Amino acid sequence: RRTRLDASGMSQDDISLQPFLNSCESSTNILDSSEETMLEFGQYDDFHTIDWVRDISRDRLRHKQISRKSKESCWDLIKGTHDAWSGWLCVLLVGMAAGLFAGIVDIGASWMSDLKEGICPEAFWLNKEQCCWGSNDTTFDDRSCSQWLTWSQLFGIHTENAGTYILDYIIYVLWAMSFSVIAVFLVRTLAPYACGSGIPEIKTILSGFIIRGYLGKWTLIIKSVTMMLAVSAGLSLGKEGPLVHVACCIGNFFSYLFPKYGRNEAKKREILSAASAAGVSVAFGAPIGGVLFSLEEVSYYFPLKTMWRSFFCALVAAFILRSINPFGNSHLVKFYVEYNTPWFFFELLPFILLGVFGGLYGAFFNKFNLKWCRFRKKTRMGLFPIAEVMIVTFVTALLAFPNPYTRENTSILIQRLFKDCGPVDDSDLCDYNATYAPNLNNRRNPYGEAGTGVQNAMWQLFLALILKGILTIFTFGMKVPAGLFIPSMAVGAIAGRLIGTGVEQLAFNFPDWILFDEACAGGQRCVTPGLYAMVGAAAALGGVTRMTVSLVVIMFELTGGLQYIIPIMAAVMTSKWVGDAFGKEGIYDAHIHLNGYPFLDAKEEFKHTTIAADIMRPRRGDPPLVVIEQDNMTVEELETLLQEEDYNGFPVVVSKETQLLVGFVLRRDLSHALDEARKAQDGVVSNSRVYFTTHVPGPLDVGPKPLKLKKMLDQSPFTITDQTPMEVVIDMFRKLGLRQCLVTHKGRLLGIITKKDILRHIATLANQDPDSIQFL
Amino acid sequence: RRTRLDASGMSQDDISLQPFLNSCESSTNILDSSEETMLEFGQYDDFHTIDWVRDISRDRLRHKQISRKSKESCWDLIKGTHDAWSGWLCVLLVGMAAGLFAGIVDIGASWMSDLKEGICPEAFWLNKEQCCWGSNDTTFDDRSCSQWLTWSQLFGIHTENAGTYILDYIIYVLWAMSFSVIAVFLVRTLAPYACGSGIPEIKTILSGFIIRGYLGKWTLIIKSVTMMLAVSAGLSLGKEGPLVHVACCIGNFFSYLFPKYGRNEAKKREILSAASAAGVSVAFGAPIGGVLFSLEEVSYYFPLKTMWRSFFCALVAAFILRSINPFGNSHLVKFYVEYNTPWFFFELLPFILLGVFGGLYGAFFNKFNLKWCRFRKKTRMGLFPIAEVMIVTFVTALLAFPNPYTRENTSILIQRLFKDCGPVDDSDLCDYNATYAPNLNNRRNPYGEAGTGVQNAMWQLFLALILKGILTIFTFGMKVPAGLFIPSMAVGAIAGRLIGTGVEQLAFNFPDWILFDEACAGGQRCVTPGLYAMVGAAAALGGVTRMTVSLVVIMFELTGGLQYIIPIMAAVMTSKWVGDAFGKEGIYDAHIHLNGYPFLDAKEEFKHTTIAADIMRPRRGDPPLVVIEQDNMTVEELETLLQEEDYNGFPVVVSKETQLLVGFVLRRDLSHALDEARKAQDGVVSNSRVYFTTHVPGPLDVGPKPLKLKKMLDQSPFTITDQTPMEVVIDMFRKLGLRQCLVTHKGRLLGIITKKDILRHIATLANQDPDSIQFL
Amino acid sequence: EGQYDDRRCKCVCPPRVINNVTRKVYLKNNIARDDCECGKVVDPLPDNPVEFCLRCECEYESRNTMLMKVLVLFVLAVLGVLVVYAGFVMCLEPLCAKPQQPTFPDSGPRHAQDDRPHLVRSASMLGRVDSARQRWKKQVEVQRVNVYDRRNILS
Amino acid sequence: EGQYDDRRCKCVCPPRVINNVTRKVYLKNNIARDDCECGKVVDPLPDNPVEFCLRCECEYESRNTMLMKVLVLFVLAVLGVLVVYAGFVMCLEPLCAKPQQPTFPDSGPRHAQDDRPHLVRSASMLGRVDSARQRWKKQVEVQRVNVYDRRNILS
Repeated sequence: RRTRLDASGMSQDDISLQPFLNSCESSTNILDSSEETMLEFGQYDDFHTIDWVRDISRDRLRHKQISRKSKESCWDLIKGTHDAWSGWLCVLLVGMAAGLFAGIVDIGASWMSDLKEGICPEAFWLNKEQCCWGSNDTTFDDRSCSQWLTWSQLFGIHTENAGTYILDYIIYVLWAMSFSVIAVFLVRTLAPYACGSGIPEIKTILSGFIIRGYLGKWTLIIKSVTMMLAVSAGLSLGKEGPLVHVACCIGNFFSYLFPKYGRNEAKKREILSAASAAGVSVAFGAPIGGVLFSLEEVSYYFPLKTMWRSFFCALVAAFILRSINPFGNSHLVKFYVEYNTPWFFFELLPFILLGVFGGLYGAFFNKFNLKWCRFRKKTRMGLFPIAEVMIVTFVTALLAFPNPYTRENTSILIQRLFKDCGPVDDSDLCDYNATYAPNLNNRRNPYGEAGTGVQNAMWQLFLALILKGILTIFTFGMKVPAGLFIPSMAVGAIAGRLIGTGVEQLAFNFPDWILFDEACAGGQRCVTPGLYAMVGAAAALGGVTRMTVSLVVIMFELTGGLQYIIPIMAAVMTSKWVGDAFGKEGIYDAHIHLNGYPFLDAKEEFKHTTIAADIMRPRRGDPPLVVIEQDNMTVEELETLLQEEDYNGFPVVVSKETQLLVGFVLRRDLSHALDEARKAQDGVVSNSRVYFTTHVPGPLDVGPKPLKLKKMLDQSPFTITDQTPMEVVIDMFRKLGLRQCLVTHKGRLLGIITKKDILRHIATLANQDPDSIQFL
Repeated sequence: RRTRLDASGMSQDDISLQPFLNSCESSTNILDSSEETMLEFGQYDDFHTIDWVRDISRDRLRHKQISRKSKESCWDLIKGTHDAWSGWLCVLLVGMAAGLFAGIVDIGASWMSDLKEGICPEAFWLNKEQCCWGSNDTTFDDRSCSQWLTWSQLFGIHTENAGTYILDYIIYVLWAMSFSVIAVFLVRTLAPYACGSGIPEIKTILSGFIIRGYLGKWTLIIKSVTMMLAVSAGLSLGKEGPLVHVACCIGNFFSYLFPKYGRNEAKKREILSAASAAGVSVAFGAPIGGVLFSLEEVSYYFPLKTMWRSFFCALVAAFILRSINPFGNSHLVKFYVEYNTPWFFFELLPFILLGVFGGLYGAFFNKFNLKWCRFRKKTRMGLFPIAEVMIVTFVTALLAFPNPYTRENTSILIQRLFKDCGPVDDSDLCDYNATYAPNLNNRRNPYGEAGTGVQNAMWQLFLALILKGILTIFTFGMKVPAGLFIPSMAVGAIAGRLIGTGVEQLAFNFPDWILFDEACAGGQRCVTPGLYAMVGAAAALGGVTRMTVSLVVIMFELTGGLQYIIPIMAAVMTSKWVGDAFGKEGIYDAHIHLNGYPFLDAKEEFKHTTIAADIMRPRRGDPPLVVIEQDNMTVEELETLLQEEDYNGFPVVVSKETQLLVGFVLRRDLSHALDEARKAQDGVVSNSRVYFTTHVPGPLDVGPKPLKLKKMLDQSPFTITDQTPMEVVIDMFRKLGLRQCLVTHKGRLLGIITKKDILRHIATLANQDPDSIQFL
Repeated sequence: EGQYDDRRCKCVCPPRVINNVTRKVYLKNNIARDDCECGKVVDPLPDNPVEFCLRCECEYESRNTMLMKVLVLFVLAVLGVLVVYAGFVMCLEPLCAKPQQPTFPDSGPRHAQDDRPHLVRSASMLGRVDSARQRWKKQVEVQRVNVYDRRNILS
Repeated sequence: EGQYDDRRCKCVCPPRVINNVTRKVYLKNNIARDDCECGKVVDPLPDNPVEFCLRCECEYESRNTMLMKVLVLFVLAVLGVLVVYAGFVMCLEPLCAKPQQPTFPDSGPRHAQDDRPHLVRSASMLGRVDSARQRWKKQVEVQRVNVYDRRNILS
């Protein structure tokens, strides 16, 4: 509980907060009105936990003031109405901005990605697909055309031979290197907090932690830009996680336009919760999935209250992004597919197999990624982030170029894998030895024995699987923006496509197997490898993140067919169970623990039967709890106390003998009040008595003028008895958002429990190092 | 706070609980082990509120016992594993049973409904649609065929004239009357709790209220059967709400198979929460919507914990229902439609208009339905439920028959309204004066000036709107199973179709209006009346129930197109805001208040600034709080106390002078313990001292043998200070699921706050009658 | 004649006059999923079969009449049993049994304190069933009082 | 030549050999939504146009190249500015300003207590901007220390 706290009245803050801080400062006369006190004493220090109860109370008081005022004049009424609507207005703005940012990132990243291969000289701002969009010489549904020039072609070499291959190879690697170097350089110089995925930190922030600048404007800009660069560098990472971070930065930015949210950390988190829903919504084109993600993974204190508003925000963001139409397919994501083929009951077996694969991959990835991250954190290697990024980029580019499935953007790869072979597909993956009637009206998809193209593709995909699976371990955690939704999905999709094609060939060659029931009888096509890829992607993502409902809904929204929910659910469920068998935590929770953030998981059940007395400080043998007597201490004594002890706050008792609890006073309030009283020079001296009571001895008493500090006393601290089971205590901390709780026995104050004590206790019981919990 | 509580050790219970009660009884030796005590003292009385904290603690102890035991032998290990998996197994069973029941109800109701009009003599178990399903003489996509005979045809009259019309009319009314009479008779005789919608009660039960028998087996059977009858009687009601109740009954039934859930009211509610999701899932074919409904409307204490399991349950139920395929269209609901036509931006205006209509209708309906229900409740009219049902059925049947849109089942009406006019539709609604190319390949839907058929249909629909709108007010609340999803949706769908057709004709006649932008330019078809019907249905349902996200998701799952979320959302949002302007409550909450259930809404924000001291009992001037001293009272004194006071429990203090709180003892535990001690005859007499302390004076003391009751003392009662703001107190009650909370001031016990006090306080602040809160 | 088969193929084609009736829908029952094609369903094919069939849309549908039959019969059986039983409970029993007026003197819901003793005493199977029935009847009585007489729940 | 237009009609038809190339896809740019039909898109129509066209599937698609151009240029501009500014911050400033080593002696995150006085004192616009920049630089410094040196957040 001995955490460090500086005594500066208000701490350094984001620049945009300045005007508020100023106005805040000018009206700080803490001895005047308790409401003022409540309203203004709201700032927290960096790396501290907020007090939800206090902030919510502050908001209630503010609301009361406004509604009282709004009866006075017409202008105040308008202000009151604006205040009432500001939540909706704010999420509207956040949604619009999130959609816009996602559009910019999508267009920019897909353009830059293709820059590694070539350029569209007549309209350099178009990527390969858009360059060939209107090209009349397209004969098949393919992406190459005469308008698009590879770099070697641009240099005038139009024959294809080893030389041009090597030239293109070198240019590819060079572009990749320069993109990633610029990215890591920008992050390091301008906004170091812009690196990583951001989701573990967002989870922690929404659970009530303060990381100053993490959601700042610079983080927003740098993360948006470097996200594009990192994706374009061909690294094994995605932009989906970082998009959630960017959306939260946007939420933070707009919340400052509305004092209701900008000046109240607890209320601000309502906006952030909606913003994270918008982030997922634009990242996957899944508004409902976004809301469920926000609910399941991110939101903490108010799961249901903000649901409707989050949904609105997510929809607005999706609508804006759709209007921008970044991929020209009127969908929000590159890899949107719409299946219509049914699935059969026997296919649940391979789907569950995919789930097992996903769970195993998740456990494998989490374990080794964590090991690598811990290695980076603890050893000297972490001191060379730029070199690390350069090496990983170099290796990635070097290994990725030869394989057509790793050379292209991972989104395109996933799209390719998800898509079912249509009658006009001529890619390797659809090269079946099949003759089919030209009756396009009942469009039969190609089906038959796998041709050489498919066999080649299988090998290349297998190599891609291994490459992606391993590279991601080293990529996630590097000092560039890096999400792992896309690489995980890619790994799963490759595995799914492999298994799917296998099952398909099995069904083709042995259509009468008992397993295939009558679904495949008569040589009918009964297996859709694209669906397997989708299920595999869900399974791998589920194994890594251990998301459940939100993942299923996101995948469902990606396909748009309710009938595929059951396969996806079967795979995700298996994957979660298999993954949990090897390690309970999803990657985000694991990173939260690795960093020691004070995150009290709202979903985990506490299974032990310890009681409050086991956790509370002071422990047996410790010096007694530092308390303040309500009417028996002088200014000097208190000042000494503040200097000697660095606790966050002090309980106030009737007297040290009885230990009957009166209230709780926060360190920063107390020290501020003492300073003010000293400065005011109205007779308060070192041996003035400090009274936390209503009744103060009048002037007939001898001695110096007393100091009344009752206004700053929190008269309703949360108390529990020493016999309270820990699960109840934890439930209180989680659900009520407490920072600390006082422990009593038969009415007498015994000790105190803080959030950090609880986190350490949980860590100890889980056989982890309790000292890993760093902040608070 | 003076609630009635009988002193019977265990109260009357559902029959299926009997074996557990027996085993429970045999091992009740309360003075032995605190764990035993905790485990066995778990029964609540009828119409009482459960103690979540206590029940959760009991479950933890049980879990600990099992996991301790499971290390002993292999068999115990299996038992432990079974226990760990029993939650999943239970929801699997619940989901399967819910799907099966829904299938039976769907098939039965659609068959019986058609029985009013005629019969399929060759296969009487088929309804009209299924009877004509394979009929080769079908020329158009219509439902009549030579196999299906109306009653007059069955009697050999094959000409159509006034006589057959009147004969069919009379038979229609007679069938309707007999269905509803049987329904109300069965409900009255065998399971009175089977009447009504059930959702208000389910909400209350899940918030921690006990209504014995409400989820019993008889309720399940009778509700399932009478639901079909009530729907078939052609009453203006639906089976969707009752299906949720039925699913919860199933959940309750299966939870008794698993002691983990059956014997713990708090844990049982996890199953019920999943079951309600399954209920909505099968009612609307919307598994995700079901989970969100459960989350938004029904679940209380554990919104997120059960989400994954609820989702599983909802999916299993949907899967089973789909395998049954009750409508032969491989969808779960009659009115599933799949649109592909886009909507245009200008259409948001009529959609918002529909939202306004929905909100107004919702407010109108809620107001008058409540008035009527209050009238039924308070006056002598409520004493004639059978006569009421008969009259309403008679009037409904009499007015419904002449209008083809009210004569048919409401589900079919909704399906008709939702469906877009296809190229082969020849119904009145699709009678456009249009000639269109026979090129069915680019299937153009009929579009042109409205023909006489459409004009007729508009009039008939308008009359149907008024009829349904008014009849539902009198129908909802009658003593038969009655949901209002379907009638509300029907009203909204009719209004939507009317407005949609109007806009369509406007766009056809004035395609160049600035409003229509370029969407309708060139005489293109730009308006889909079916979509308007769907949006209207969502708006009306939103206005009545004030559901938000779950409603949008349910409607989205009904259409299966993500692109329609925005219109639906716009309408639902408008509808909610307009509805809220006229009355804050949805119909379910209004009925909860009407009945005075002790339901503490988890979503409503408490906006006042009262403090705990304002609410706590004893009030100023009341006699002091009844307390027990920890070591200073005799058995006789306690017995007198129990006789004189009827509080639910008593605080135990160190002494009456100091009022330092030691713990809290429940009335039923105390009275049970005293009885046992008296019976045991081990020296406890009337003036034996009762000790709630660990240290009891030894035998060297003079006087009779002391009675040690420390084991039954709850040593960790929740306490707050008298200065705690009420919003914090309410938050604690809601989130921690408290029944009562003790109030202290400077460590001394001052008073107590119960859930009922809080509900009364809220009612008083909202200018309602605080005595309307009845139970607790 | 295959009227109530479980499988059909339904083709929706451009309107065509056959025997003075405009026909748009063609059905064929009991056909394999693979055979659900215009050429095999539309019986008198027109002169230009390829063009006509390209404009048709055929859909294979299946249902389960057996299940429907079983379920409807089940529902009827349950309904019959319930009605008979309810009639018995309502009409006959009050005549057979001794007159037993429902007494609920207090305002709170009544609890049958004397239930368990019954149960414990009657060890025989018949007695058990009977006592369970008695308890159930009391419970229904309580429900009836709450819902119909005191009208305090289920508005 | 309409190569980079915003609207196109794309028809996917049965494969057909034209000029020794098997063709399945036919595109036509800058065409109205209503005209997106096989007959107007497939240029050399075969002999049996009706049957051929019934087997085609045409789709109207639109995009916004202008927006793409603007966004890509915007991204390039922002990227350029940021790189230049970062270069300035990284290379030039340490040379211009007096050497200022980052000192974080304590283990807790450091707070810049001396910020507000600066702000209050410098009333002029320029001073404000400068002080804001100073504060931002300190913040970045704190971030850098946390992330790169002490590595306690953002693993």
